[in-house]
Amino acid sequence: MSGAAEKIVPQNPSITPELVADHGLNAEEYQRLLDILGREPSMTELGIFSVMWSEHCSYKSSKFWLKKLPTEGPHVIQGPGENAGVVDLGDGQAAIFKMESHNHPSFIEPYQGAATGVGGIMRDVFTMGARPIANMNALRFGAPDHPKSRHLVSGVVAGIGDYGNCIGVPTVGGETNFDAGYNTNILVNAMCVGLADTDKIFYSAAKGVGHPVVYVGSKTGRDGIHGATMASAEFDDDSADKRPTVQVGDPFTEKLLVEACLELMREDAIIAIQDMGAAGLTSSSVEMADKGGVGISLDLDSVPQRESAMTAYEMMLSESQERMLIVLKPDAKDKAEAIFRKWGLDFAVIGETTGTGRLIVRHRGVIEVDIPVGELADSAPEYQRPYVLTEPPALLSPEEIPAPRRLSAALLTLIGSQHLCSRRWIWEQYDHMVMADTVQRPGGDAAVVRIHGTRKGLAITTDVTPRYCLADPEMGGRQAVAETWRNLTAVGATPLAITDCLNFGNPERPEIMGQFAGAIEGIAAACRALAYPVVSGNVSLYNETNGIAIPPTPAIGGIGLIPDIAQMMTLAFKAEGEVILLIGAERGHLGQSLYLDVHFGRRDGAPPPVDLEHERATGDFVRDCIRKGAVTSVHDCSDGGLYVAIAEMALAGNIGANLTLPEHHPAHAILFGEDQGRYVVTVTAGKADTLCAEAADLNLDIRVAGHTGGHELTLDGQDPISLQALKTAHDDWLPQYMSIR
Amino acid sequence: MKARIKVTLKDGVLDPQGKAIANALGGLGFEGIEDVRQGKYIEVELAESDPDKARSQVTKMCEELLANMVIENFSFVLETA
Amino acid sequence: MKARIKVTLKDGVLDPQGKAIANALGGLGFEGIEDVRQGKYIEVELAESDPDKARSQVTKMCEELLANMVIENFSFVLETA
Amino acid sequence: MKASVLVFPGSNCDRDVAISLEAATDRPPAMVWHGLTEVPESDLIVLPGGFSYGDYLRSGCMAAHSPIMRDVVKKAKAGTPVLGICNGFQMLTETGLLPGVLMRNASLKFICKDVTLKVERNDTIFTNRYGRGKLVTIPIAHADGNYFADDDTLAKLEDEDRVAFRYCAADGSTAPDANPNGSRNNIAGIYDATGKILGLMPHPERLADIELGGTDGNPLFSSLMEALH
Ligand SMILES: Nc1ncnc2c1ncn2[C@@H]1O[C@H](COP(=O)(O)OP(=O)(O)O)[C@@H](O)[C@H]1O
Ligand SMILES: [Mg+2]
Repeated sequence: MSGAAEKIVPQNPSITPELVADHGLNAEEYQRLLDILGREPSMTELGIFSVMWSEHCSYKSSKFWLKKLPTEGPHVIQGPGENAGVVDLGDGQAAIFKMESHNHPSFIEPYQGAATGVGGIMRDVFTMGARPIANMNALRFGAPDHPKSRHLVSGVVAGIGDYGNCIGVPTVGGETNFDAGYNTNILVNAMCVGLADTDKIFYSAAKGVGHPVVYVGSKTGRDGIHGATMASAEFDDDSADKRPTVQVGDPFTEKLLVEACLELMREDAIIAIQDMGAAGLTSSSVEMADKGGVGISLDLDSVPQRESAMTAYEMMLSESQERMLIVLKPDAKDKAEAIFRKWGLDFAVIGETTGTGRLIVRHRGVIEVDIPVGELADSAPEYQRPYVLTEPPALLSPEEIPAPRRLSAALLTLIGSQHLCSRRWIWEQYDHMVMADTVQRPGGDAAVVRIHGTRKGLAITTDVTPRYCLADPEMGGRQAVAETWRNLTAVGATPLAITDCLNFGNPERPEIMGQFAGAIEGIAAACRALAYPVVSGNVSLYNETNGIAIPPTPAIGGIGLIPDIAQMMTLAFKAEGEVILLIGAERGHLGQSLYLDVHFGRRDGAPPPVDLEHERATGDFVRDCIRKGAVTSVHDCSDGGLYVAIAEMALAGNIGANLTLPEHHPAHAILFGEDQGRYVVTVTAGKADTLCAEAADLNLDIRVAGHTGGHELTLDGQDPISLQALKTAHDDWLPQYMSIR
Repeated sequence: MKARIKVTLKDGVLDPQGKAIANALGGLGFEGIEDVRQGKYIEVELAESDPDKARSQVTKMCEELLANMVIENFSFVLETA
Repeated sequence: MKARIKVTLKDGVLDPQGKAIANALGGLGFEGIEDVRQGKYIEVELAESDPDKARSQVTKMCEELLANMVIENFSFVLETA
Repeated sequence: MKASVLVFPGSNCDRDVAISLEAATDRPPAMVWHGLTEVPESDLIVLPGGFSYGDYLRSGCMAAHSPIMRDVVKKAKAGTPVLGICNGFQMLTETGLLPGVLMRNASLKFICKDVTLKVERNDTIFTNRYGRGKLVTIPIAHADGNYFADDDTLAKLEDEDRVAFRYCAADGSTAPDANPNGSRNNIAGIYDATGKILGLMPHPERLADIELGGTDGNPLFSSLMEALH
């Protein structure tokens, strides 16, 4: 047994208060460290505590709140706490998925930052035994006229594309916002969905003593040292100095790693497996040991190294990409080694599990680290930070908001704005068809990938509306969950579960903590009402520069199941002469709408309320209609309201429409109001009455919103706007913006 | 005036391309390949004929566009036609 | 021994990257950019210490792998550490 | 028909093309690992899309120099038909089995989308099930698909009727804006002098299933079945 007594620490610089502060530990946290060790730490130990107790790894500000999220449901196989969440898809198969942020690295080096973000989230998924089958990305950039925006868009999109394209996993969708609130803190959130057999899911608990700990993948270099602490610190004007910590991704090696790991997983060889993500070797080894209730000893001389003279500190903190740590069954070593060699990857036994309960790290014959695993992992500080909830603004009534001179011109401006223009320029750079199972490509409400070899479809979407969240975090949190649920429903899927990526400012400020708390309450309420649990997620705090925080951005990634893809629905109008119906309550809510923002530069009023009972009732009804084959196209109403939704359906189907306006509200409120829980559907002429009657039986609001046909959009025959004009406005904004140097 | 510019990765930055080339050379039977690093080589033909002005122009080009200063270094020579 | 290798496009071969750089430089306000060509710069660290042998080894590497002789030329210098 | 699909470590369309082949031929192709030195006797060798060895340096170049490719070249020269799709096309030019080279797209961006192609010939083993001059929709997904050959080579290809597919507009015209990547003469695919080797950038295997939105890729596989069974 190695104890603290036999410890020798070479060239240990004296641990000064400055050094401790540089490692992001406050005085109280450092005292806790001293109490655990019963002595001063070595430099490597200080580094290890620093990353393990960073916000990024320890969730110290958010843990308390995250416990409020509902995480259980009949089909949940694994909720939060593992590398990714696992949901049962029936027939012995499971979806494994998660979303993660790579915000700070992407701002510093957009191409590599975004690429390694994709690499990291894919590792989280295949670590658990799943073959990645779809990637998504949720992106927030600064205002279009901010000098950095164009460069960041181009780098981030190329980085995401090149990484996923090379591996051969389709990037099937996402979302993109431009807003001044992200000028100096962009958000790059990547989501990966994988498919596994339910009896072949792998976890990270390293149970049992004396098992070999194996390192596979790329060699270790000095990349990204302090990445985890960087992701937990606010930016200031010296952030440029943090540049050398940027990691470079190697998608080809990741592809080899996916294949080799999946091949090994077909054998009976693995006790525990964990990717080396943030805080690399440190967090992977500590987490496996902690979950398995064992100790772990590592010998760094055996770690494959890319650079010479690396110190223990550097090796333990390196964030070199494309590496995994595996605890093997003892007799599986040769088999495992043969597989990794076949794929041309490094394979090294670097330690073993022990009964000591301690993390022992040796380097060049010296014990550099000797820390009790349980206390390192579980005594991370947990803060109940003070918070001040955001006071929601008052509701605006439609009458308080002016009408535009011409409704059609207002539509054209909206759909040709940075908020609503086509994202084709982005997704055409992503291989969204590889694997030959993408049955609904980007551009619709949710992407759908066929579950290979079956008739089932997995629908995937990501959503959040940050301007709603800023005005009212609680309502914004609800809305984000509800919008994913709606988008899944609109393609005919039964929503199953979500992952979240909670991007906020500095949690040490009570108003930011209040945003966080509000958003959690909203998300939790929506998940409960919709029976739609959270199975994985990620928190990214300190997204602020010089005291200016991003708008609260709890991005939600949802997945849903379509039993037979023959029942999949799309938003394109299918034929002329069909009846357009609007389902859901219409109130003409213009507070925080894009109409208000784009036309009047105003962001005021309360965001549209989300009535969760109404949400569920309308959604369930629409899904039933889809399954029965009663409707021909479906689209939810979201940003921009009804007029935009119908324009998008018309553009997708290249068929015009004549809209019918009701009398009870001003026309602009009907057309541009962003009331939640609404769907636009089309039915063949004879079927409208039946559908309306069925909805009325359920006490759902439904009305005829128009008829399809022609090559224009008109309002009760007035104010025509040609599809061509709409298409030009919608298609051109992004390519034109990106072509300017 | 012509600028011949080399853009190379900073030390310690992973070079997947170099690594792949080294492997491929090994596979082709070349022995004793110890390390390969890949960079870019760019030739820019300039109207500028004053060497000092050209030098500062090219430096600016490298910093602003040709090299990614986060992970790359550059160097160049100027040549009169 | 280190080989510093330049791989450049033959005259008359279209160079999308070079053209894009020239446009981008123009967009950034650089004037008098007459032509830009982009090639590759590769450094190979060799165990071989005999310059003649190294020279023929590197020539072979370039011909077989590093350059596509249909469109590219190469040149290199050797350097003793 | 006995087909072999080569599998490089970075191939990622090997499964997709195998499915299309199996559907057309009722027989799964042999999946041949790149580490082998010989391809089993086959009626057809397929080089699939993907990033063979990461596609560093130049796309397809490392694969072209791999040991298994030596055997492919040998068999191709002896008359075994070869189909190279996307990365496979890049390998074919890198080995010299097909002339020219695939350079970075003129936009410098990866492009994934459906394109319209004109089938220039329907008298080859790859296209006998298409109508001559027929327009078909097939997706592309590549960063390096910009076909370049010098004037003489290009003239020769045209004279010998060796252009297999051309990017075109909905009306069949080969206007420059129907050209997604800057290829000379809007070339999307070419044959060797015998017509038995085809390299093309578009992915017929991606639109060979009505659930994926189209079946215009199918006749390519059924043509092969008809010619080679
Ligand atoms: N960054 C992106 N990557 C891929 N697809 C994107 C991206 N941003 C937006 N999209 C796609 O564009 C379409 C419109 O996006 P969005 O307006 O957010 O849809 P919705 O309002 O239905 O949530 C969707 O199909 C979405 O997947
Ligand atoms: Mg939608």
